[in-house]
This record gives sequence, C-alpha cells and structure tokens, in this order.
Amino acid sequence: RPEPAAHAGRVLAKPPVRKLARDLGVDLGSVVPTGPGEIVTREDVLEFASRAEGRSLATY
Amino acid sequence: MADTNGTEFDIVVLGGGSGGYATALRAAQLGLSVALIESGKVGGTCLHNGCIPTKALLHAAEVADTAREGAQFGVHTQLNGIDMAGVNAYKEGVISRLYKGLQGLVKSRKVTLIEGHGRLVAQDTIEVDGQQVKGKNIVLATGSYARSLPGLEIGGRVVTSDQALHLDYVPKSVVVLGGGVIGVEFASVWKSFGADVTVVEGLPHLVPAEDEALSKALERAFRKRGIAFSVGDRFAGVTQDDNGVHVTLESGKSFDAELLLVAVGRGPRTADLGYEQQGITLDRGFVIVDEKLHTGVGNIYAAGDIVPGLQLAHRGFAQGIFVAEQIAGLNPAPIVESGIPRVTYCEPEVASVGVTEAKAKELYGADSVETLEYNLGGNGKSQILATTGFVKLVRQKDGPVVGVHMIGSRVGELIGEGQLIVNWEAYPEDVAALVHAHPTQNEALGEAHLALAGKPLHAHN
Amino acid sequence: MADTNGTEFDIVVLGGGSGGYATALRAAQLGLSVALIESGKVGGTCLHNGCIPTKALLHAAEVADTAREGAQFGVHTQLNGIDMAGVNAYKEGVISRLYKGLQGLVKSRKVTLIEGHGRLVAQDTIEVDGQQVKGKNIVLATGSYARSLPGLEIGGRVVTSDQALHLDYVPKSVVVLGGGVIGVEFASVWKSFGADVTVVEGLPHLVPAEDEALSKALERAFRKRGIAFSVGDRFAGVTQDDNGVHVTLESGKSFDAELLLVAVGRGPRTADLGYEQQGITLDRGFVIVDEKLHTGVGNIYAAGDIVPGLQLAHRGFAQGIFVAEQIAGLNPAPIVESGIPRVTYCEPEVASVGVTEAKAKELYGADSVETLEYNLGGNGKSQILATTGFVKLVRQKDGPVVGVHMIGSRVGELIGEGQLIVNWEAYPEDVAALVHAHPTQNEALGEAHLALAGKPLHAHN
Ligand SMILES: Cc1cc2nc3c(=O)[nH]c(=O)nc-3n(C[C@H](O)[C@H](O)[C@H](O)COP(=O)(O)OP(=O)(O)OC[C@H]3O[C@@H](n4cnc5c(N)ncnc54)[C@H](O)[C@@H]3O)c2cc1C
Ligand SMILES: Cc1cc2nc3c(=O)[nH]c(=O)nc-3n(C[C@H](O)[C@H](O)[C@H](O)COP(=O)(O)OP(=O)(O)OC[C@H]3O[C@@H](n4cnc5c(N)ncnc54)[C@H](O)[C@@H]3O)c2cc1C
Repeated sequence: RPEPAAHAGRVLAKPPVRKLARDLGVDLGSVVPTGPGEIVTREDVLEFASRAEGRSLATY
Repeated sequence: MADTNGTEFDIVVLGGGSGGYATALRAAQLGLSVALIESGKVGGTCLHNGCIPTKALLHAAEVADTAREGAQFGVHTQLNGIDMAGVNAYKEGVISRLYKGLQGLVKSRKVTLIEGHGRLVAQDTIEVDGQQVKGKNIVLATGSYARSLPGLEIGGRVVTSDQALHLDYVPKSVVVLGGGVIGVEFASVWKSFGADVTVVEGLPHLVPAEDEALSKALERAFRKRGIAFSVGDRFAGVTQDDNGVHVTLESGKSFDAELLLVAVGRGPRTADLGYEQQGITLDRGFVIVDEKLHTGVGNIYAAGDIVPGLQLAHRGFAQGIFVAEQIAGLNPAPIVESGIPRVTYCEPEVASVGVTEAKAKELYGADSVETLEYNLGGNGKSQILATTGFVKLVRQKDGPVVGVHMIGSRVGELIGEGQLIVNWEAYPEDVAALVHAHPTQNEALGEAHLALAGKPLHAHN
Repeated sequence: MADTNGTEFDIVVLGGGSGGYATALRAAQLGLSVALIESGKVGGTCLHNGCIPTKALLHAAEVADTAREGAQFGVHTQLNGIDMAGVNAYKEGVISRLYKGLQGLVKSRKVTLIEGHGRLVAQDTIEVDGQQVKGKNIVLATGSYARSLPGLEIGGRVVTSDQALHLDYVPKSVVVLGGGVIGVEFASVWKSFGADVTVVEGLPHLVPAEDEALSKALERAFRKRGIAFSVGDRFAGVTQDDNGVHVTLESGKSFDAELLLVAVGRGPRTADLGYEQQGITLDRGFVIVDEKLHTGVGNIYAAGDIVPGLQLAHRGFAQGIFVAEQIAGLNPAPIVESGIPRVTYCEPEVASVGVTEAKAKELYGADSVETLEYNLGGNGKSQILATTGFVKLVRQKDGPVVGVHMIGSRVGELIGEGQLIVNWEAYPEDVAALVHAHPTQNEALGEAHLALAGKPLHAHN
C-alpha cells in the first residue's frame, strides 16, 4: 500500500491544501497521498482529519 | 434611538468601525441578534477619517503627477493647480457613496443600530445615554485616535491626520513628524500637490516596520522626488506663530514650515469606558486578549485597533468576522498576524506580507533563510509605467515562501497574490510552474519565483 | 554569422520570439548547447510589434485620459494634444531597453545566436543562408503574422497592427475590423488620442472569446466612452481613395473613415519553411503537436503561436520552458491551456483565467455550476479610481473555483491572484479565509470569494 510521502523530502500538495491541513492540525507528512505524482489531495487531508478525530474521541 | 429595554441581544458591539461593523454584519448573517452601538458614524476611522479619504487624496496626487509628467510619454499635458475644494468634494463623494452602501448593509442584515456613546457597566451590559443594552456576548471595538508625544500639543498649525484631511488649501511647506505609514502617505500627497515636505523620523529608517530593503528603496525614491527627510534623530520641540512652525530635533537641527503634521501612531480608545472596572486587562491602554480575541472576562471579546498588533482596517474586518464566528460556535482558525497584507499607498507604493528577512532569520536561523530580489527594470509593464523598484522574496531554505516585499508604483495591488502565496505556504516551485500574464506587473512576482526556484527566465542566474 | 559547421547542438531553435527564446534560455540553463536562429530581432512580435509597443500606447492613452478628466478629482489638468513623435520615442525607448536586456541574457547564457532566415531541410537540420545547423532536437517557433480576409488587401489606408504601431499621426477617424483583443486595444488607444472609432465585429459580441458577461460590460463601457461598434454583421468590402476608406458590411451598412485597421487574427508563419516536406502535420497552417508539444516527427517540437490555441506571449514562454525541460528529461507537467491568464489592456481592462460560465456548464453540467458577480461599486479603491465593473466567479458546485473573470480599470493586475486560485484549485472558502488589504482593488476578489463561500462582508446576501 502507498506510503506517506514524508520521507521523500518535500510533501507535494497544492498550496491551499497545505493551508487546510494546517488549519485542521493535520501533519501533511503523515497523510497517504492518492493524487497523481504522489500529491496529497484535499480529500486525503479531510479523510485523514476525520479518522484522526474518530480516534481521539474513542480514547476518551 | 431604538428602544431596546428588556431585549437581550446575542451580541452587543461597542463601536461601529471596521472591527465592530464586521462583527455585527457577520453575526447577523449567522442568525444572531446584534446591537451595534456607535457614537459617530458607522464605518469609523477607516471610512470617514482614515483609509478612504487618504487614498482619495493619493489618487488626486497621482492625477497631478501624471499631468505634470505627461511629456515623457509624448502626451502634452499640463497641471494648472490643485483645487482643494474640488479635491475635498471628490473625497467626500467617495465617502458618502460608501457610507450609504454600508448603512444599507447594516439595515438589511437587521442589525439594531444604537446611536450614542456607550460604556461597559457590567460584564453583559453597555449603557448608552442611560439605556442599558444587554448582550449574551459583548464585543469591544472602540478603535483608536491620533496620538501625540508628551508635551506636544495639537492645535493651530500643529495638526494630526484628522485636521490634515480637512485642509482647504495646500500648505507651502510641511514638516511631517513620523515616517510610518500615515506620515509617508501625507508626505507623498503634499509633495505631489506642490508643497515642500520634510519627514522627521526618530528611528533609523522610513517605514521602519518594513524589511530594511524596502525602507532604503523608499528613501532613495523620496530623495529623487525631492521629499526631504531626517532619520535617527528624535523630535525635541515645536513653536508656532502666525508665520508657521519651528521644529527642533534632539541633535539641534531645526526646520521651519507652514504646518506640522504629527503622525506618531495611534492610541487605543479605551479610557473611561468602564473596561478596567469590569476586570479587563489593559496594557498601555490596549485590551489584552487571547488567541481567540477573548478578554478573559465573562463573554467579552475585543477586535480592531484596541487589540495590540497591526492597526489596519482589514485586520479589524478579519477579527470581527473571527469573533462573530467564534461566538456562533464555528470554531474558526485563529488569524496569523504576519499573514495580514500591508500596503503603504505613497508613491512609490510599498507592500508586504509575511515576515521580513531579519524576522525570518530570527525565526528559522540565519543559515535557513534564502532571499531573492527581482528588479522591476526587467519587468516590461513597470518600464512602461516608468517606475522602478523590486520584488523581494524570503523563503525558508527548501521550504515555503514566508515573506513577499515589494516597492514600485501600483505594487499594492500585487499583494493579493502575495498573500495567497505566503498564507497557503506555497513553494517557489508552485508559483514558478504558473506562467504569468505578459506584460503585467504581477509578472514580476512570477519571475521572482522562477528565479528563486532556480530557473530564472527574464533575469540573470 | 557564428560558424557552426560541424557542431551538433543539443537543440536548434528556429525563431527567436517569446516561444523560441524561452526555449533557448531554459535549455541553456539546463546545460544543453543551443543554437537560436532568428531572421529579425530576438524578442519577436511581442517585444517589437506586439505586446510591448501596444501597452506603451495604452499607457500614453491612460495619461491622456487622466489629463482630460482631472477636474472630477479636483485637479486642474489640461490635455493639449498628442505628440505622436514623442509617443513613438517613448515606445521605442521602452522596447530598446528591454531588447538590450534580452540580448544580454541570450549572450550571458551562452546561446549561439544565428542571424538569418532558416528552413527545415532534414529532421535534424535547419539551413540558414546555405549553412547547415544540426541539432539532436529541433524546436520550431516561427510565430505568426497579421492575417487578412480573402480579397481584403493590406496597403495604403488599409493597415494591420504592424503599420498602426508606426503611424506618425493620430487619425481623425478609424474603422477597426475585428473586436478581439488587438482590435479593442487599438480602438481604446485611438479614442483616448481623440479619434472617432468604430469597431466592426462579425460575431455577436466584442471580445467574443470571453465570458459573455464581460463582453456585454465592455460594450456598455465602450458605448459610454463614445466608441462606436457594430456586432453580428460581417465585413463585405472596402474601397479607398485620397480622402479615406469606405467600409461596407454584409447588411449593407457602411462606414467612412480615414483608416481601416484589419485586426482579424493572426496566422501561423509556417509556409515554405520545409515543415510539410519533413512530414510535419499542418492544419490550416498550424503545427499539430501532442500534449508534450512533440510534432510526431523525429525530435521535432513546436512552441508559441504556430501551435493551435491561445496566441499569447506568456503561453509561448510556458511552452518554451516546457519543451526545454522535456528535452532535458525533466518530465514537466503538461500545460493546462485554460489555466493561462488572459488580459485585454483596453480601458476598461478585461481579464480572465479558467473557464467561462458557458464552458463550465458544458464541462460539468448546467446544474453543477455556480457563479457570483461582485460589483466594483462596493469596492472602495475602484470608487476612488472612478471605475465601474465587476468580478465574476465560476465554481463547480461544492467544488473549486474554475473561472475568474473581471472588468474595470487596472483589473489586469488582479489576474495574478486569479490564476493561483484557479490553477491551485482553491475553494471559495480557502480564499475567503484570507482577509485582503483595504482599500485595494484586489479586495474585490476577496469579497467575491467571501460571498461565494456564503459569507459576504461588503455585499448583500
Ligand atoms: C489617516 C489614516 C489612514 C489610514 N489608512 C489605512 C489604510 O489605508 N488601510 C488600512 O487598513 N488601515 C488604515 N488606517 C487604519 C484604520 O483606519 C484602522 O485600523 C481601523 O479604522 C480600525 O478599526 P476599528 O474598528 O478598530 O476602529 P475605528 O475605525 O476607530 O472605529 C471605532 C468606532 O467606535 C466608535 N466609538 C468609540 N468609542 C465609542 C463609545 N464609547 N461609544 C460609541 N461608539 C464609540 C467610534 O466613533 C468609531 O466609529 C488608517 C488610519 C488613519 C488614521
Ligand atoms: C499588436 C499585438 C499585440 C499583442 N499583445 C499581446 C499581449 O499584450 N500579451 C500577450 O501575451 N500577447 C500579445 N500578443 C501576442 C504575442 O505577440 C504572441 O503571442 C507572441 O509573440 C508569440 O510568440 P512566438 O514566439 O510564437 O512568435 P513571434 O513572437 O512571432 O516570434 C517568431 C520569431 O521567429 C522569427 N522567424 C520566423 N520565421 C523565421 C525563419 N524562417 N527563420 C528565422 N527566423 C524566423 C521571426 O522573425 C520572429 O522573431 C500581441 C500580438 C500583437 C500582434
């Protein structure tokens, strides 16, 4: 399965997606990219954020 | 006045300037009931005594310069003089159209506008002319006033921007005390209108908050325009008589002029409004708030110039929107102060967003910062406009662009693009991949990013 | 001429215009050996007969308008006339400075410049004045020429942009055939210079490639400026004599004027250059290429106006850079044609990037497209400039902004921001989160995105 792109140096994401990730507290490097050329898409970030939220709720 | 006895609003906003009316408009949009208390005119400083009237003067100044310099473009133009009554009528016309529009907005969004002077008398209550206006939340947005220096009294030939905006003549000569945004803007206007202008700044540079490269370039440009200035020498005193003012600096240097404009910054309008009595923390008059603009007291928030930081209208808008959304439970992302664009509308214009080179080195370490200057000499449209200047980029090495700094005629409009780049954490490569329209000035931003990405097109390696 | 016998270059570029010189500069930067063959002057149409000289004329026109209309700003200005010799000197001055800069760049990057007329004589060879220049790769970038219509002969009082740019007088009256970019730009210049202008366009609208909202707004603006136009009625014929031209349309309508400018588009300069003989496919003269700008023959690529699509200098730059990187093996991302910004520099300016509303509906379905218009009436800076117009956004419902369309004085500079939004597939919310500098024109872009995100600030819901 695809790996998070973090180790590849710069994580590829369109700039607004970069900002969205920051606003949602998502570390882009931990997101598995599904876009063309290993680019992290908006959907990837949103999906990651919703999973992260689910996890943190579950630990309460 | 609207009769509000017995009503409790979701939000009561004190002050109808940029910060206050933005809060009110956004809150109303989100379905909250809002009272907006204003003792003067909705729109506040920015619309009536700040941004808008100064930019109207600056445009009239541009018109005058254009007519003065038409020959270099082959156009026989002539400047016969400045009709200050006409300039003021134009300026008032712009204000009144925008004011009408704003009043219409406030009304159509069903904001309850309460006219009068308000004071905070309880954590949930503002008193206006004896009437108690209660809110589940209170937003303080009482704005700012033109400050002076200890012992420097405003009056007669010693004026602030408030009086300067209503002059019905062009002074023959002016000393401008303060080389910040407001000071250099007035200096620019008056020079274009034909006055002899001297700017006096105590710090080592004009526009001292900007990246030093911009300050130096503005100084060069002012020198070329014949705007005199003195930096790094503090104001000592002024005397005035029927003939004019006599200004002395600490070094003993002195200047005579018809007028002294005091433009040494703006102080928060927070005295005698009951803020401290309710437990709100003030620091040199500014309201201290947390990241969410909450004062730490009850449900009281603050927005605009009374909050320490950049005193800009659009920061007020942003904070107002933020507070409204925060109260409505939308959990908005906090505003990053350095991401707010800054424009100084003198000629040439100065514009920036993000951090300066010096600040970046402080944040990331001197070895982790890379900068690039792209000269407008290589930019076709700037050549056509006969302007000089440059774009300076600051990036984190192998990281995003963290600062965009520009100087040149009309570059203020390029900051829209600059702010997306900085706030969206774009890499030079992201911008370099997009070809800019030829021949525009924004192409200079494109070229600068191409160069920073290691692939300059119209620039030497 | 440089003696290149025996050398084989990594790339030989035929034509030193925007497309060709960008290829050469980028390739040299990437360490490839490059020959650039040019029969005229490096810089091509754009620098010598296109973008730059027209924009210089348009700036002189703006200066004239400013001097004509100073009174409304309270500035006593006067326009005493246009000195075409002076205008031309200014224009030539701008060109020659930029030309010198470009020559310096070509030299410093060690591009071998070969002066002369070249022909493709083998898949890897261009012949110039009997000399064979061989390249591992060939890039064709021979550009375009001003087209005419069948039976419409250029000469005397019937001119194209080539002659129009060198007129040493302001015509009393002009008929402009063609309401596209070049036509409306010249119409705008001449009107500002005092001529009576009539634009004749066979399609139903001026600037017919733009979103219909922009076309209609430009027509209103031209009407207000007193620029006459006729649309939806095709050219039938013209006669000329010592007094002027007599132009007739298919409907029988006719116009008399001192001059007829033919601005009906530009044809590819590909005839008699040996292209077909080497197996290259031409379609109506244009060179057919794949997504990677490869012709399908040997290692022959094409860039610029000879490739079907937008005929813009910066598209030429982008294609040139692309081809160089492709040849160097960098595997660059293909250029998205609709993401290239487009600016028409007439007064008011027209600017757009991305797709029109009509095109978006075609692509995504009529129900999946949302649009928004933000009127510059609510924009302080536009009020100060006394301009009208609007920003129109097109988005995919619940998706990104796919088109930004603008009209108004100086809006061409806002397209830099527009192109980031469209090409980076920003959502309205992404832009709405960033407060724009007040009072700027780019603030109108911010307000439009706020409104499209459902949270208008200075606009009614
Ligand atoms: C000359 C000048 C030029 C400027 N140019 C620019 C520019 O180009 N761009 C830019 O971004 N910024 C500019 N500014 C700054 C800008 O005007 C301020 O940042 C902005 O107005 C701050 O908004 P605010 O809502 O905090 O305060 P204000 O606009 O000052 O509004 C406060 C309002 O509260 C009302 N008020 C105060 N106390 C009470 C009370 N007790 N009861 C009832 N009502 C009360 C006041 O009447 C006022 O209307 C300029 C300022 C000046 C002076
Ligand atoms: C009036 C006018 C205004 C314009 N305004 C704008 C504008 O504002 N913005 C914009 O983006 N675009 C504008 N354009 C379009 C722009 O000029 C072209 O898109 C651009 O020049 C195309 O670049 P190119 O390299 O394909 O061709 P060209 O610039 O035409 O260059 C081709 C070069 O090849 C040379 N050449 C041709 N054949 C040979 C041969 N056989 N041997 C040797 N050399 C040869 C020619 O001498 C020429 O220098 C304008 C065009 C015109 C006419």
